Amino acid sequence: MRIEVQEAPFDFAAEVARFEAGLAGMGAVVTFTGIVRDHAQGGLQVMEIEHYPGMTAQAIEKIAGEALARWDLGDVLVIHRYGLLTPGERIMMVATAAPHRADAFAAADFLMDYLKSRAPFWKKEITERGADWVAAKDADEAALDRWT
Amino acid sequence: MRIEVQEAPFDFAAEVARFEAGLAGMGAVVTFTGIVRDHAQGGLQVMEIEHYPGMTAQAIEKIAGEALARWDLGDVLVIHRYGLLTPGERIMMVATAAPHRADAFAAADFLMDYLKSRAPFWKKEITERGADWVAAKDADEAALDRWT
Amino acid sequence: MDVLYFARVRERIGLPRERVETDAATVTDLVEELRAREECYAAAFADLSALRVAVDQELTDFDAPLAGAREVAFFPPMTGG
Amino acid sequence: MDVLYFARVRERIGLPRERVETDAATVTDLVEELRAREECYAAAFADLSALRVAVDQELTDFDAPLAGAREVAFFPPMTGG
Repeated sequence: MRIEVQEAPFDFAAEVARFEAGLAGMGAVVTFTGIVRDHAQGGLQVMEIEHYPGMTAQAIEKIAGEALARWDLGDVLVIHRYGLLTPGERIMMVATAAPHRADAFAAADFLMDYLKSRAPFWKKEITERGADWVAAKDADEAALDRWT
Repeated sequence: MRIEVQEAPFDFAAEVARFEAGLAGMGAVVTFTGIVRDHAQGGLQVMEIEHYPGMTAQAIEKIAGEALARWDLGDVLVIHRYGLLTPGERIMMVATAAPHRADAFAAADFLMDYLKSRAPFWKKEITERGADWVAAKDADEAALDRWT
Repeated sequence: MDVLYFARVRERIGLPRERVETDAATVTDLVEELRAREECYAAAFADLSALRVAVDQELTDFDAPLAGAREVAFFPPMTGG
Repeated sequence: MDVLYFARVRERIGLPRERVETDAATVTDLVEELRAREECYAAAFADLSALRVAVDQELTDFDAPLAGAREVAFFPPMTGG
């Protein structure tokens, strides 16, 4: 398991190469990448991500540990940025490796659902019209029911 | 949509970079990579993948087209190799991009289930003890029921 | 029409494709003609539940009509991905 | 104990953390004390259903006891990923 919470951008290709280099006997690797998206209304200039430094890494470790306990996985990687990001930049990534594809998919999906609603990050969007916090979606909270 | 059926290895990092370069307004990218796995019994020397040249690309296009029709996707990429591969080599990859993560995950999962059982590839394992075709699994056929 | 064989079916029959002159109305009729040819065909087509068929490069089933078909392919369940 | 505020809660209260001397037995008791302080606290804690709480950096609920707690954090529902 590797967890990185960082302000700096990360190199997706290099991270995946490093992740795969540590694997043996895994038939399936799933990655998820979250990208700062400009919304339909347009005008997003910057996304500011706040987090809870003392808690973030351990909260993610707990989520990743649960994934490792629930599925037959070879390894898990989570990288999540904070600070100021511009549209098109990568916010975060998850990678899972497993002998079989169903485990790799389920674990990545699970990690994303929990990171979305249980890791202490808050997103603020700065547009031409001002700044506002991104509201948590009921659908994201409801998605957690899939895993209980 | 981009579909490649090829004997040559592919550069995962370069393919993902090219895929992402063509995107706009997508918040989520999911990739799946299938890797030749040495089995618990060990001794896999070579995996030989046979395919049906006239049919393969169009069968995959049909599957990818169905994914594009079912989910809100920005783009889909499928690369699948044939010929001789050694343990640790990448067999194939799928990438999906969507505004929202649920669509990207579902589409990648769907593509893998259909590529597994509906794209005309056959795998043969060559070990120290001889060569044998990989048997299709009932579980892979049953997985298709999730999508109907 | 052209009849193609893949994977274990190809190995059992001993060739990847052949030209077959037939009036078979359906895939099942064609299979019956092939089975009657030689032992290796009978063995290859012994268990149709373990076979798949494509007509003109589209997956179909053994009831499919062959009128106008140019290419029929037989193979085991696929193992892609 | 240290009380931390994040995101909109931090903005409403106007500071990211403060030292609070309290005998509050539970998170809810602490919230009542904070609400009684100033208008900005009352506003920040007006709707607890829109807030989350962590005690010593573990997510918990408002019934949680505070005995021995060193750090309590209040924040809106998280929006990671």
